[in-house]
Amino acid sequence: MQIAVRALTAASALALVLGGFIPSLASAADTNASVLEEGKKLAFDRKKGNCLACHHVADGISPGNIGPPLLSMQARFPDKATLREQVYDATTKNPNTMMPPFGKHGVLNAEEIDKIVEYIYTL
Amino acid sequence: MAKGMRVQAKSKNGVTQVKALINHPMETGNRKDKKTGKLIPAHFIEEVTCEYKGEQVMLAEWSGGVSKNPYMAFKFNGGSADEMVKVGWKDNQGGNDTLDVKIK
Amino acid sequence: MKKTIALVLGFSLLASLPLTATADPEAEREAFVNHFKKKFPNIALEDYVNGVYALDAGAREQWEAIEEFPPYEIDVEEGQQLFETPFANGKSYADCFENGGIAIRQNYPYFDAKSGQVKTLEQEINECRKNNGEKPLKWKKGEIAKISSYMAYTSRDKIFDIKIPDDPRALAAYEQGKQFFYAKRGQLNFACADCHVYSPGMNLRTDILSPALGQVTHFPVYRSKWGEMGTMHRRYAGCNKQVRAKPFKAQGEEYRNLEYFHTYMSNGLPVNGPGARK
Amino acid sequence: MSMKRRHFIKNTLVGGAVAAGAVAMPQLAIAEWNKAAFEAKSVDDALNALVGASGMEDSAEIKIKAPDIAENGAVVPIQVTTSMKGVESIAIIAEKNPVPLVANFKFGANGAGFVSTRIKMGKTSHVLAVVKVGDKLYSAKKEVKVTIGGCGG
Repeated sequence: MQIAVRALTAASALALVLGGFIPSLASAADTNASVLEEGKKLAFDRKKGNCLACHHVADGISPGNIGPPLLSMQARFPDKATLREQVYDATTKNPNTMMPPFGKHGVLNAEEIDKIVEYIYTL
Repeated sequence: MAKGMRVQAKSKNGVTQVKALINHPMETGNRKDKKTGKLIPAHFIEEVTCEYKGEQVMLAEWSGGVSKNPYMAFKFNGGSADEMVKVGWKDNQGGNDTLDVKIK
Repeated sequence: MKKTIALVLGFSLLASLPLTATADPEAEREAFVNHFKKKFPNIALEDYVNGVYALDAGAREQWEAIEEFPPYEIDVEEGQQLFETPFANGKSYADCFENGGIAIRQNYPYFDAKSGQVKTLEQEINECRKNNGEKPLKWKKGEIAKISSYMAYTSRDKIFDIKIPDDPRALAAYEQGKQFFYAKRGQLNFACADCHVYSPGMNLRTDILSPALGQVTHFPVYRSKWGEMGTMHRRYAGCNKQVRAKPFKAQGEEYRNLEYFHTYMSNGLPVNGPGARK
Repeated sequence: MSMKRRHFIKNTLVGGAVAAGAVAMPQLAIAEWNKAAFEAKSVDDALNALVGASGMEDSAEIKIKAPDIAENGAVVPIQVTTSMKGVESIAIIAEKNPVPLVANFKFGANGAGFVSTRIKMGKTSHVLAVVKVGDKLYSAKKEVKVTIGGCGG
């Protein structure tokens, strides 16, 4: 799934570059947009990612402030896989972190984590 | 059992403040029972009154939007220590109660 | 058999704690208090009895509006009536407690050498009932919380003075409570300390985290969220559920030991219960 | 705070209620609870049903004390004070509640322009205080943000 999403991202980048001139790619761009949308939904869902519990996100209402704000994500995580690992199990980097190990503890499944990572990588 | 209502009345500079706390579920009728999924029937206080010297000094009308175990306070001109006020309420299911307290 | 396993487990847990051999609860308490003093240099120590309201002005204003006529007043009054109503055998709660049960909250929980266990106030309320031929009350809310509220109310201003007697079992109970407090648990992997030692005053969404220091002083509480009174162990269970851990049994050994450690950390602060919380 | 509070409570426990009255309700000035006003879904409809008008004038003489951020939407302390004379009633309205009109307090000639209560708010919205003096309605409003709990449960 992770790979599939990456492929989609590449396709959508291409779609962006080429604009609407190539109709066959439009559906891929739509899919990507929907991945981002689903990722955002999962990230904001209090029973799922619940990112806003601790992190400020630009258009999130009443965010918490325990974790760092989610911005400049691409600069902070040049390698997207590192960001994914942070969401999957933040305790590998810091055993005392307050961030729940979303993947390791099964709060989110792999597909959900991929979607969330896609979304927060745009922040 | 203790009465499900407490009232305090205090007079200061010719103005009396009456405060009341009532044990009441204040169900709006729009809330679902978490276990059964069924709507909990409306059960809330509709009216609260206060009498001083046989005269009504306040009549409050409430919806179910007042919090559970409701609190209210108001002031009226007049009243002095050792006089009495009577606070009463009635709900949409016919429940009611009154309490007489001495102004302090 | 089951008991044996639990015991063995208990001991092995203890053995793995490096602090056991040298544990000095009083030094640990001082370090605990100093942590908060350093974190919040402008908060007076006594203000920790007010929990989160010591840290946030906006929340405090609302709390003061509620304290204007606190919802627990009716419960304290009911608690007093329940406390004073004699049992079928003519005896009453007052006969079961030191000083007739008045102004004694600050001594709970305590280590009972006879049973070798930590005992809480709620536990002794129910023991009192049993010894007098009455049915025990449910642990987390209702009458027990009201009686406990009244007993806390008569103890206001008394200073918490939890003792850890020179008995390895008492120290073990304290250590187990401490370990519970610092252990990450649940699907969300939170320790009590994560929120209430390392992050008090921070926002979890719009919830402001309360400091662990002083938390026990205002129990039992009337929580607006509950719309009624609840005991310390009800709150522990709620906290455990929120981090998606299976809560332990109210008045089971885990929570009693936790309460022992948790209360010991607040030694020196006055009883301020019952409290009103959001 | 805790000192004052303790003192306050001890007083009330000693003083408290001196006598329980008869169960009969005091004579009410009006016969029926205003069903239409309390079932209205909009502020205008509620006011029309309540006082027969909905045109309001902002007044600096009305003060609402309410939190900027409610700790718990189920219990939001609201206090309304006005220095106006001849206040007949003070209504408290939570604009975005399913039933916006929460409470209406009516006074006799000796009303002193002060009410305080605790209300439920489903979501962030303005709280309005509407004061009736003679035939006119005066109002003030304050936004109250309703909190979102951190633990997803």
